[in-house]
Amino acid sequence: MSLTDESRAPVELPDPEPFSLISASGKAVPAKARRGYNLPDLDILQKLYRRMVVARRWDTQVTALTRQGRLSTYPSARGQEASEIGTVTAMRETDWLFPTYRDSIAVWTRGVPTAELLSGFRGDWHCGWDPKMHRTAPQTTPLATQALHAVGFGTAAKLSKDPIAVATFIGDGATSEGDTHEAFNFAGVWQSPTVFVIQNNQFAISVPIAKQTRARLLADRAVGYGIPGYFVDGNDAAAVYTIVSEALDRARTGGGPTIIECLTYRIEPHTNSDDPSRYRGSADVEAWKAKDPIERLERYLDSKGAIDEALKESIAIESEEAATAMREAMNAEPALDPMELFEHVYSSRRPALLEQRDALAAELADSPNAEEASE
Amino acid sequence: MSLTDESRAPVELPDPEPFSLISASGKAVPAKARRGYNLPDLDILQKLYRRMVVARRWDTQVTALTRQGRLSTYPSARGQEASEIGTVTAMRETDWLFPTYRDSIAVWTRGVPTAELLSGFRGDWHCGWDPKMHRTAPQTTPLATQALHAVGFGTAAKLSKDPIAVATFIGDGATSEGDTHEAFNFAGVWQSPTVFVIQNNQFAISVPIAKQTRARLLADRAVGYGIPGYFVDGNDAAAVYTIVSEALDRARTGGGPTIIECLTYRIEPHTNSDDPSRYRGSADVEAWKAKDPIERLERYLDSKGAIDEALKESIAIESEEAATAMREAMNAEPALDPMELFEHVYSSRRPALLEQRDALAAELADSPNAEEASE
Amino acid sequence: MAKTTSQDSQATKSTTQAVKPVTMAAALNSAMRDALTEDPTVVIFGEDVGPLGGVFRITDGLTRDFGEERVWDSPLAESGIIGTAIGMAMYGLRPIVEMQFDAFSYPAFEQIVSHVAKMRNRTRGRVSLPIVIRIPTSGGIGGVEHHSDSSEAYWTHTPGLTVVTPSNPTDAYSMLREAIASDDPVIFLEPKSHYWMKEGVADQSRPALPMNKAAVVREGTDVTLLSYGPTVAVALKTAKLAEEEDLSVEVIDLRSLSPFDDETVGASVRKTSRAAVIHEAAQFGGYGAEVAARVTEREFYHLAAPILRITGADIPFPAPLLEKYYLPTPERILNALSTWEWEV
Amino acid sequence: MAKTTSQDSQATKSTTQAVKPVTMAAALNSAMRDALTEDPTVVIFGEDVGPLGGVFRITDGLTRDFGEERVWDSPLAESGIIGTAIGMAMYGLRPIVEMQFDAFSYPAFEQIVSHVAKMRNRTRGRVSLPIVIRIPTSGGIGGVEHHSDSSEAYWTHTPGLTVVTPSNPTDAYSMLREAIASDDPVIFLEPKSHYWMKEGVADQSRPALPMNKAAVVREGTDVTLLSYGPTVAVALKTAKLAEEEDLSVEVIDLRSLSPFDDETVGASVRKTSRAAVIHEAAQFGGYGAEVAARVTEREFYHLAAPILRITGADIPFPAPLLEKYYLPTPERILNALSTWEWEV
Ligand SMILES: Cc1ncc(C[n+]2csc(CCOP(=O)(O)OP(=O)(O)O)c2C)c(N)n1
Ligand SMILES: Cc1ncc(C[n+]2csc(CCOP(=O)(O)OP(=O)(O)O)c2C)c(N)n1
Ligand SMILES: [Mg+2]
Ligand SMILES: [Mg+2]
Repeated sequence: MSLTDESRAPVELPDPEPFSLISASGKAVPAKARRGYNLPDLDILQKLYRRMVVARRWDTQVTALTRQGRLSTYPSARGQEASEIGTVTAMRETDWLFPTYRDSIAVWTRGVPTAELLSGFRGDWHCGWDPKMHRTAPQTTPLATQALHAVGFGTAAKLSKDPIAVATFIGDGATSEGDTHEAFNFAGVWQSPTVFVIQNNQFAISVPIAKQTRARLLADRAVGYGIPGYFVDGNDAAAVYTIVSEALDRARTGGGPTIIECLTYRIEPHTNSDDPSRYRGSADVEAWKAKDPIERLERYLDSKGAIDEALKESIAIESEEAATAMREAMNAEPALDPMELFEHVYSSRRPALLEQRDALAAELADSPNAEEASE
Repeated sequence: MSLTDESRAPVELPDPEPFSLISASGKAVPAKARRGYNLPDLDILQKLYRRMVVARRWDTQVTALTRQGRLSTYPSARGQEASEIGTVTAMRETDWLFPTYRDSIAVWTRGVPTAELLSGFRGDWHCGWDPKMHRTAPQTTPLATQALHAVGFGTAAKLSKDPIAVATFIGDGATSEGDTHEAFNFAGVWQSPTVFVIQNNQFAISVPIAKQTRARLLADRAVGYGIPGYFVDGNDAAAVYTIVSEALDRARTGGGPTIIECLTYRIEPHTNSDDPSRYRGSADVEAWKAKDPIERLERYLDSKGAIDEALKESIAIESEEAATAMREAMNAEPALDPMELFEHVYSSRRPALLEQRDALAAELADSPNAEEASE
Repeated sequence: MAKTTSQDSQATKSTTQAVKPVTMAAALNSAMRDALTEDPTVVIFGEDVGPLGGVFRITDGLTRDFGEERVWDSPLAESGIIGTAIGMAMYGLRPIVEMQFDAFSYPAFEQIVSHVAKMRNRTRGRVSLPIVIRIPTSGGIGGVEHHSDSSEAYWTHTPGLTVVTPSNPTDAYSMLREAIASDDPVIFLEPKSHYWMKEGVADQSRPALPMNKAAVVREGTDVTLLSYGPTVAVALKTAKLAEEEDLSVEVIDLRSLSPFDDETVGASVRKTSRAAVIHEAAQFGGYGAEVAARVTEREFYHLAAPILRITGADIPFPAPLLEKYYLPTPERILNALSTWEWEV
Repeated sequence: MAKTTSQDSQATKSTTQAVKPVTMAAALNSAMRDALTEDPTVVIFGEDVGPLGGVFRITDGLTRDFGEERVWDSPLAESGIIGTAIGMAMYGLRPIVEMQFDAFSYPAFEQIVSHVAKMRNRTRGRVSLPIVIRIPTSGGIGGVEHHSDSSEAYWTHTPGLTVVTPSNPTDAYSMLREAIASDDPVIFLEPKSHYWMKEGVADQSRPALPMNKAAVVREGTDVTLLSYGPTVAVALKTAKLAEEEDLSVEVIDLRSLSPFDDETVGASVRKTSRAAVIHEAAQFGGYGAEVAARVTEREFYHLAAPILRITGADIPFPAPLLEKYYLPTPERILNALSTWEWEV
């Protein structure tokens, strides 16, 4: 048996109308437009709703603390909750996630504690959590590089007959990088159990998608790799959850990779240091706020009588707890040990590196005020 | 006006049946299968035929001299003449070509003299000709990198309102590189007047196309960039010439880039140091020899009475002249000047580099036998 | 095809510059603005360099004033940016491109090392590539991972590249003008921690110091500190502190990393007989190794002590809250100097 | 998850190796074969490493004997190869990948520098990447452009990488075994001009010298030549020639470029008081700069003369017929040594 899949997939372009199950106004999409899919069960929708609300509260709190200077930087996912939460809610605990800097709420929803998660953005260590414990790789900054890690990880699982799937997020801008192409191509030919979730939030910092590519859809790329491609309303958590679930199932059962483009919008600036007024009008932002992923799901659940006050109350409590825990985590001074800088570079000790460590230790011992002096 | 084209192209996948005008047996393809195209005029077909025959003779001669050790290496294009010659015959003199190591016969047909062309493979200098004089970039070895140069060149021409087109060759293996993707994407969004000719000769050294990608066709990629894509019988010079001509015309008149996949086969080893018996059977090679691009065009021309003895004779003479000139060029000792190594690295002189040059000069003056000694 | 602005005309030109204090960001912006105005073959593209003006606003207002055909946003792909810049330069344009941070130039490494650096030599001088690759470099701003690299050693080891770095607004202007006018590709490293440094522009009636020359920015007799980009300020601060210890420190701003100005540095070291080189990048195989090795080779018998390197440690650049333990400080430099045997 | 082969078991293992002379190619092949046999987590992939056995046939027969799920051809994309190897290593495999030539590792530069080198540090030691990146390096075989680069300076400047290079078949076997067994990523540079060098395998009953140690391959008292990979043979030839001039040359094969074996080198230099470093790569910012700088820092007062660098010139690697003017030769080394003031 060979790793390479030499069969050829049927060739089909995605429908340019984004797949949706719940419309922006919170109504179920008519059955004939659902392309044979059913809405997820109400308990799943409630779970998606709860997670999105809590995640947004958490994200809002992080953004606020970042403005106060408690974090070095923070890229918010506000507006993208359906794509982020829809994806991770479709995942099993044993599946692995390969996220980017944008995807903190997804990582948080997977269970990584706030203090560990925000290490990188606060600045105490690049990645604060144990990727193996949470089956979540570090949030990657060099764009598109993590897509290849995901493919390799999935391929290793496949070679090890381990029936897991891997999901990775990719920004619209990052799809222009060569690594995205190589990831799609390797995944196709090795039939790696990897689900690529492209979050097309229509901007790469200031660059709009129209200057990024002339593709009609990013999902149109899939056909060039023999991979199934989907174009999904990325503000519809039900739709994202449905398509990602199916793709992960396919991946776990030997059906190979999937490329899913989620059309969404970044409501906040790129990060706190961005100035979006230079490149987009507030009318656009307002228009997209009207398609809010949380509101539409709330309306839908409401129309089904699936949100009562008790549920709202419990979500509100959970949200406030998340925000409080978040604040507390960031208000506690991080434990900083300069000696740790030399600890993890290699698994074995290098004498020359120990010399450098000892020199720093001596320096700090010599001048206990060195820290202030150099600031 | 903005460089970026924000219109969206119609989305269409290429026909998986390679476009052909003259069948492997040398017959005109029936009108209804010609997709509205006509065969090129007979004088063009004669030109294509003549050029292919002469180029093959030249290529065969280079291969032979390489076996004798007169060249350091040589990647032959035998079997790919229709793609190579079809493309350059469609080009105007003012158009630019960005070739790879594989495309010596294309470069030669564009008029670069043998001694200059083979500098790199003989080993006297990396690129022996003046790219500006011949409007032909150096043959590029780092795979797929030249595709981006082509796009940039075409974009510069467009910005300068210079109505030329640019053509570049890409191997099937090279399409897996990130640079190919970036080139396609930049070309699409900038509407660069660039024609990408993918020569799918079905192998990247030893790796067959089935291990390279799961794409049905490489031309299926085009749709993901909003670029027209074509799948062409790369052993049919008439078909290659027709589609490339149309694409170059479109490029020159503001219609942007085109991706053309030419399905062909490398008859010779990858280079003289390759051993194809390790990765492919001779039956395959024989099967592809039966689809020879020269024979089929000869049969067709013959059937039209467009080859007479005089023509054959004149082509034979031209071929022998080419071979003789080739041998002579390679039998003349190349002029090697070690001091030139320091001449072109920078446009201005660097004292430290002159020191290194002078040290070498002194060394050579000191021990006139240094050359032999170090060999 | 491309028009070369001569050294002299630049110097003249710069007299027309503002006389009030300008930031390095503004000086760089002016340099590009003036080049765009004078030379129609100059174009600027890269990630976010258009309407946003770059993430550091260095290209602020240029798209507005020169149009999207001169200054525009490219797709997000660094190899693509450099690769297409190569093609444009072959055609006859003079592209200025920005890599958003050092670490994001790495996807373009092959295009830079295998083509930008080699095209002229490959073609026997027939095809030059007048490309300027601007890279905001180094740390000191509390950047998250991948935003504080110092990549100079990768470029300076690559024959065919010219690598320069300004340490102040005046140099930023004249060096960027000269880089744009150069027929050779230039890696232009901009110390991002200095973008907002303000300076009264120096006497503009004198021609600017050529880009390939080092500058003695402070004279001294006991030690030569060799610094560049962000470490010039650190060296100057060190020299001030050293005064209190009666140590007379000469500070050199190398400015040009490749080529290296052996003359200016050699003269200083022959005078002081002691030298140290300071940079942010990791020490092992860093640029300081070349400086130490070549100065030692040339001035060995003038040296009273080994050339020291005060640099980043051999570890990845730390997270923001830990970078202060990594970056060379005046205290660390003075400590290091005190390890020399002073009574030889 | 991955099984670590200890140093000792390797040494024992190697006693079962062939005793007749083997080529370096065969030694490397055996090392991979033995690792594949002993450790089910070892996998090999890359361009043409499958049925062809690689363009240099170093992986000859491995797909046949271990199957395509252990040894296979990847698509042609170096960033893809390294990037997927990272993911595999995160999962618990031990990938060995081949970059076909140094220059073709450059497309993978970002993955190597920003991830392979940094993952362990980034994750506080929780995620190690036991990847071996094999690269046929250097010149001497008359390769066309881009086929003769020496890339070591790029890697050795990058904290987090281990960089080693064998100069003979015995080392090739033991060092590759140790590299595969290492929990850290290793850049394994194979001097391609030596692939067909044959050697009677040294006494295999003794444990092999660890990968991170330099070896004194010839003792001498007047000068220390520091060499590695392809230049070890040149240094040994130089030492022979020097005998005629009554110059006693000690030759060190560095073997490990990062880390650097300060101990072995320091001891030698303290003995001879003179040293020169030899490599093929360009001189400016080359690996020799680090060697010269650090040995001078540490042994300054033992040095009678500056450490010399006999290296490639600061030009792109020449075309095949001109490489002999570029590569360091014994004659050039002896010339250089004669420039020292010998009667200090
Ligand atoms: C290789 C690389 N180049 C440039 C950057 C700088 N950068 C960080 S985020 C960003 C925009 C990314 O846009 P997109 O992929 O759409 O993701 P989004 O931020 O919208 O989620 C850029 C250019 C980077 N991180 N990595
Ligand atoms: C970036 C890069 N990686 C690897 C190589 C080594 N190499 C040279 S040719 C080749 C195969 C190319 O195959 P293909 O693109 O199909 O072109 P063909 O040789 O068939 O014309 C490889 C791997 C290279 N030249 N450049
Ligand atoms: Mg985006
Ligand atoms: Mg091919």
